[in-house]
Amino acid sequence: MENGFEPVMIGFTCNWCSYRAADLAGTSRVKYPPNVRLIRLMCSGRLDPTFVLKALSAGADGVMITGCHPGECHYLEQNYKAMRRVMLLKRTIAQMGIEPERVKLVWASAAEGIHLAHEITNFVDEIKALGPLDWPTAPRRRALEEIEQLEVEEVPA
Amino acid sequence: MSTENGRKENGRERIGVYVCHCGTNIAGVVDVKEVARWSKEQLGHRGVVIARDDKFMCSSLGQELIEHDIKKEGLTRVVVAACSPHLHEKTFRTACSRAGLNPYLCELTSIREQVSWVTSDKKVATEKSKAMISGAVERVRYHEPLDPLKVPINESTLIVGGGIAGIQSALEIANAGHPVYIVEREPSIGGHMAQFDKTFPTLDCAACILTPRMSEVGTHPNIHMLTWSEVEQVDGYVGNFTVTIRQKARYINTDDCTGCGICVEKCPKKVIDSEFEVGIGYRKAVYTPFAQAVPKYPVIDDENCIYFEKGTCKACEKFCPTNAIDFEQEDELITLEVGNIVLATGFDLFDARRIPQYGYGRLANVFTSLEFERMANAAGPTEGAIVMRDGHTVPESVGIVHCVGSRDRNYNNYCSSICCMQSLKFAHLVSERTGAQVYNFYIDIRTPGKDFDEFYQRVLEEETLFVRGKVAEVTDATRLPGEEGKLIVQVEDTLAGKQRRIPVDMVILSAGLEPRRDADDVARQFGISCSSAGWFTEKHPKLDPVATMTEGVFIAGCVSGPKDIPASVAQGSAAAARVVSYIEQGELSLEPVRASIEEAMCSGCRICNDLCPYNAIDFDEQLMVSEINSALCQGCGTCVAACPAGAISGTGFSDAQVLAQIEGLLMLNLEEPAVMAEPV
Amino acid sequence: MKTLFYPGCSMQRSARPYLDSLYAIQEDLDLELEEVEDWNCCGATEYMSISRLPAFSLIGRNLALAQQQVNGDASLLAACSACYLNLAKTDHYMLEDTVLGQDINTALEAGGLHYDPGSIEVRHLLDVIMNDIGMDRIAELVTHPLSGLRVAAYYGCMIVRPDLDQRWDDPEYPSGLESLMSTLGAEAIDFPLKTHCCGGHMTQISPPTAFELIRRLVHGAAQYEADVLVTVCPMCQLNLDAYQVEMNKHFRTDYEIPILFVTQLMGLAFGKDPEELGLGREFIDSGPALEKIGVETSDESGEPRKKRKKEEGLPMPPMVGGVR
Amino acid sequence: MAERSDLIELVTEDVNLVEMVESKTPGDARLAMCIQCGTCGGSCPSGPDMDHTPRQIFAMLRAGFRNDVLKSNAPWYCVSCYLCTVRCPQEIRITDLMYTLKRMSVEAGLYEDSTAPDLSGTFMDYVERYGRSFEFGLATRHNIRHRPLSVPGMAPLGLGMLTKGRMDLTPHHIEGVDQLRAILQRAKQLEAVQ
Repeated sequence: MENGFEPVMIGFTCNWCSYRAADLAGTSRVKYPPNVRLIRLMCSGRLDPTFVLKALSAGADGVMITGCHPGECHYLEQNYKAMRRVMLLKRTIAQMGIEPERVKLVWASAAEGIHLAHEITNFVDEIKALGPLDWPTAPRRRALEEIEQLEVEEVPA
Repeated sequence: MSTENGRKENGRERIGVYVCHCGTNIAGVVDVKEVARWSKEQLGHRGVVIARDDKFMCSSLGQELIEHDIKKEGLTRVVVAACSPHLHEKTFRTACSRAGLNPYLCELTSIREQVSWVTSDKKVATEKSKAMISGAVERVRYHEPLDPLKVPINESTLIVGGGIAGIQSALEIANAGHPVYIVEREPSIGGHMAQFDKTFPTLDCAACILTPRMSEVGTHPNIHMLTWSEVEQVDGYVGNFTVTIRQKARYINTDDCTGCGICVEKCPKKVIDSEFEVGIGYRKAVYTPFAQAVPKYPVIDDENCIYFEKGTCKACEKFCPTNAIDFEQEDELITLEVGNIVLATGFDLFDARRIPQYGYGRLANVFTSLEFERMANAAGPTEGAIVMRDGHTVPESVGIVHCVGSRDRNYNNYCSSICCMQSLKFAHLVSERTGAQVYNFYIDIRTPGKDFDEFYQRVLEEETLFVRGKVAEVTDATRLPGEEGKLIVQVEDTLAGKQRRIPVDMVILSAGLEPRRDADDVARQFGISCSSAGWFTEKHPKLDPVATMTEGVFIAGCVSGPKDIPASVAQGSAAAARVVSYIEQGELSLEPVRASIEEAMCSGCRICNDLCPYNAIDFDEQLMVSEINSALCQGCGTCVAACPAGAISGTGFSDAQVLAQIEGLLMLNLEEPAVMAEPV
Repeated sequence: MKTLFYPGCSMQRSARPYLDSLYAIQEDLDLELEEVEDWNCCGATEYMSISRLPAFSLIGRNLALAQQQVNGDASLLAACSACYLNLAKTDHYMLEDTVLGQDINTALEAGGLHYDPGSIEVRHLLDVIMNDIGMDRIAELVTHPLSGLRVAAYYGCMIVRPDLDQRWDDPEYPSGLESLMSTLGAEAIDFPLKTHCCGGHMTQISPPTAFELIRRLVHGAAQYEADVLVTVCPMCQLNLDAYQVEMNKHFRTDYEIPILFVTQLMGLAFGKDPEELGLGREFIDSGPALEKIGVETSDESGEPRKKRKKEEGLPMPPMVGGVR
Repeated sequence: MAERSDLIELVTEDVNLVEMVESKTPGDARLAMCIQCGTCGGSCPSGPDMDHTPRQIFAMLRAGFRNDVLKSNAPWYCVSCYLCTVRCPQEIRITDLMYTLKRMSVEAGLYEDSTAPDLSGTFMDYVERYGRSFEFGLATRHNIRHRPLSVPGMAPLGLGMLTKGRMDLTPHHIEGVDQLRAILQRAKQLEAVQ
């Protein structure tokens, strides 16, 4: 999609692995698109499906869920529960008429900063390809329309 | 601004936002002044009363700035936009509490690691920073004052494994005046070190330095030994573990036994000792593994004892001067209450039979490193004589093979780290005691420790021949004259670039170290994690090598990977220090990130009960509701997410906080809608 | 059971006794061998040395023909180790390296053929005997045990290595052939050179090199006091048998180790007529060795040689459950 | 200018050699993973007769010494026993790599002793002509070309093969020779493109 569409996305990270991977990506100065805004949870197991639905309904075009690799969960095995939930969730949103690809599960250990950055980059491209999410009554979309009107008046330097 | 999802609005907050330049780390990419200005202006209606930027928020000046505002401006919440919480969360929380604000009312958002360092476009970076602050502001509104959890620490410590690492830990803790239980699977403590002859690089005799420590453990008033015992079950949490231990039947009444050894002497049944003598020596059916065993009491091996086989003999019973033999004895289950646990269960030796081309088990004169240690040991089956499998012939030439089962993707990828020095030690012992020509076959010589390379030099001076090449095969199939009756080591001499066949009388395989066969079960039992290879995982490989992700469970020695004796001892002491510091604190304060169940809302469906990996959730049969043991709870939040009634809330990560942060990040909270980031 | 069979060029000729003896016992083994129609050479180790894709396509044709013939999935039996490896390797690499797989099929299309990787399971005769037919069945068939015959069980290379499909207990030190030999009543030697090289194509490229490799094996067999060396590969038999004579000339030695095919010894144990098993067509006469088991008169006299005496002294480590 | 070309002559290193060899080998050959331990050279049955051990060949490949590698007899002395492959601690597909090097040296025509390439070539000819290998033809043609003196010496062997009914004087044709040739033709075209 080359219409300059810049999606806004929410990423849920695990405090022990993927959040630290994000830190590592930073310290190693790996560049990746700014579209994903991260939220820290203690564990991917904390992911309440309503968080994802909330994000999508509130204007996010995609949601990324990240956690420790299977078998490496800081809390022993909770990431498996996250895995199951995400699978169900994908089915649910599909039934709601939303592309399941808008929700993505990614494993990233604390050492995989580059990997995480890479995954984020890919996901942003995938969502760009999918285009904006037309969630019924997406408030952000309404907001954007208003802005466009605003922008007509003031000419940017 | 929506307040759905039954979220509890915390009245009108006074929020301070602090944007850090971090020198140019942030300010070089993010327009920090604009971000601060914007926060005040756009988020004012959300409670932001102050928004400042500062060169270094973490500096004492920066912290004082926050403290000042809390006092003067009566801030009720603080948001710091700087680096990762994993670096400075504590710093700013402490600053808050100094100013009298509950530390948990402070939120740190990482615009360095997540914005300035990973984004090149300044405009976009600035926009993303705004969004993240907006998210933090919304989140912090739903923060609640928290107090760290206090748990009392039981003074006793359990140490699993009586090798040198465990012994060191036990003595350190006991000498600090605290009770220690040490559980050992074998009849005696001592571990692998007790099997060794000399120790590299100093060549002091293992027994001479180990046995004093062993007897110290045996006689220490604060140490209670449980040998011939294994941990059966572990319950509880840091400070308050309940451990069940199975003490296997010794068939010897230890109160009466004097360890005189007459029973051993009189026992008619001789069996191959596949444990302590690793199969190259014999022992009786009633035995102590070795002379200096601690405790001194023997054990009756009921698989080989004639009485247990045929119901006759009882020679030991007849001759025991104190009637200490008790064939009726049974396993005993012992329950201990301890505050901390140190796992020092050590390693297993790589099974050299897995490499058939090296001939171990097929070719008589191929020995493993442990077999050689026993042979070289003055108390071993050959009284220290280095001889071939026939029991008397002294070898004229010996080949020592490095990296057996290590640095090999067919077996173990890792380097076992002790084999080089061990092999050099073998080379020295062989030439010293037999004058035989010694060959060392190596891929790389790794001698990084103190005085290690000096020892290598010494062995070179002793005219041991070094062949750089991983041995291809050891065979008795002759090819050339002079090979008859020899073992032929076939190898590429990679420095000469030629294939060589070197006939020797004896081959010693420096087998690598592997995790204990049952490492996975043990890890599960104690609620800690293993690497893919099976070594226990440290809390932090560099900065916290003896702690695990499970509070109160520490690791020492080879459980976390191959180590030599000094390193294992150092870890034993380190683990002890960690334990003692916990004990000294009397109680431990834990992050109050915990789940709790609102009784009124709990339907008693028990869905959460099985979800908890720490069994922190119990079901109250009377009230028909589930309840969470906050000390057991580690705060992962899985139950919170799963509760269909929404009865479980997770402090620090409540639904309200996360949902608010989502709205904030998506800029739904602005009076006039935000301009979305548009990268150029 | 009907079994698709790829004999390969050598079995047609230089290893004819292998083919004959296999056919002689196929009924006893409940095998109904059905040749792949109009199969072509597998390229041995030579074709691959000149060009890659053509070499794989050459083999691909056989796989395609096989798939066509059974129209579907099936296992394909090869008794020549080189053929076995080439067929198995091609199938395996077509699966692993999809680009290669596509290229091969593009080439096959030129001949109106196509092969779906993974649809044909390539098996070596010995593998089938060990794992499908099984020792119990073999034991039932033995009427003339090879008592007292000391056999060096020799696998050669290509049957056990690289063992892409993990069919053997160990790529260096397998044990199947030994248990087969003892089931036949023979005394199987734990032959340390059991999977070492017979010389391969070196007989043509550099005879001295080949002679040395042959000498090692023959000398080894002699060192271990073997009466015969049993093989499962035409190339091994040819090199060790026919070139044993040349090797003796080269080194001025006088080794006389007869080299027989596994199927020939099975045939003898099943009481087949030596003629029918192609015996007597080897260069090193197996007569003297076979007299020991009284091949003609099926009386089972002939006392086994005594084993080499074990060392006394320190006990040996137990092997049970050792090797994984 | 002349000097310049002379200088170019001197530069023999080929920096992309490792990648190139790997790309010509099926699957993941892992050549770059070699730790120079010598397991291959130690295991190789014909190793003693190789001018460079496999390990040295890999070191030379890394160094980019293309010509030296393609002049070596090592690939041709490889007997495809796969001992090195199963023993290699880095799981490098050494035997497959040796095949690749043979093909490269045939292309480059740098290997002086043509015995081995010719054997393969002759073998290939017969296969392409008849669809089956032709041992008699192969043996005689090969020996007459490369070891004329040894032919009389080898005669008994050949004779033995014949009398024992283990060799044919005439080749065996398959029916689908044309089909086979078409396939091989297409394959060669494809490979030429790559």
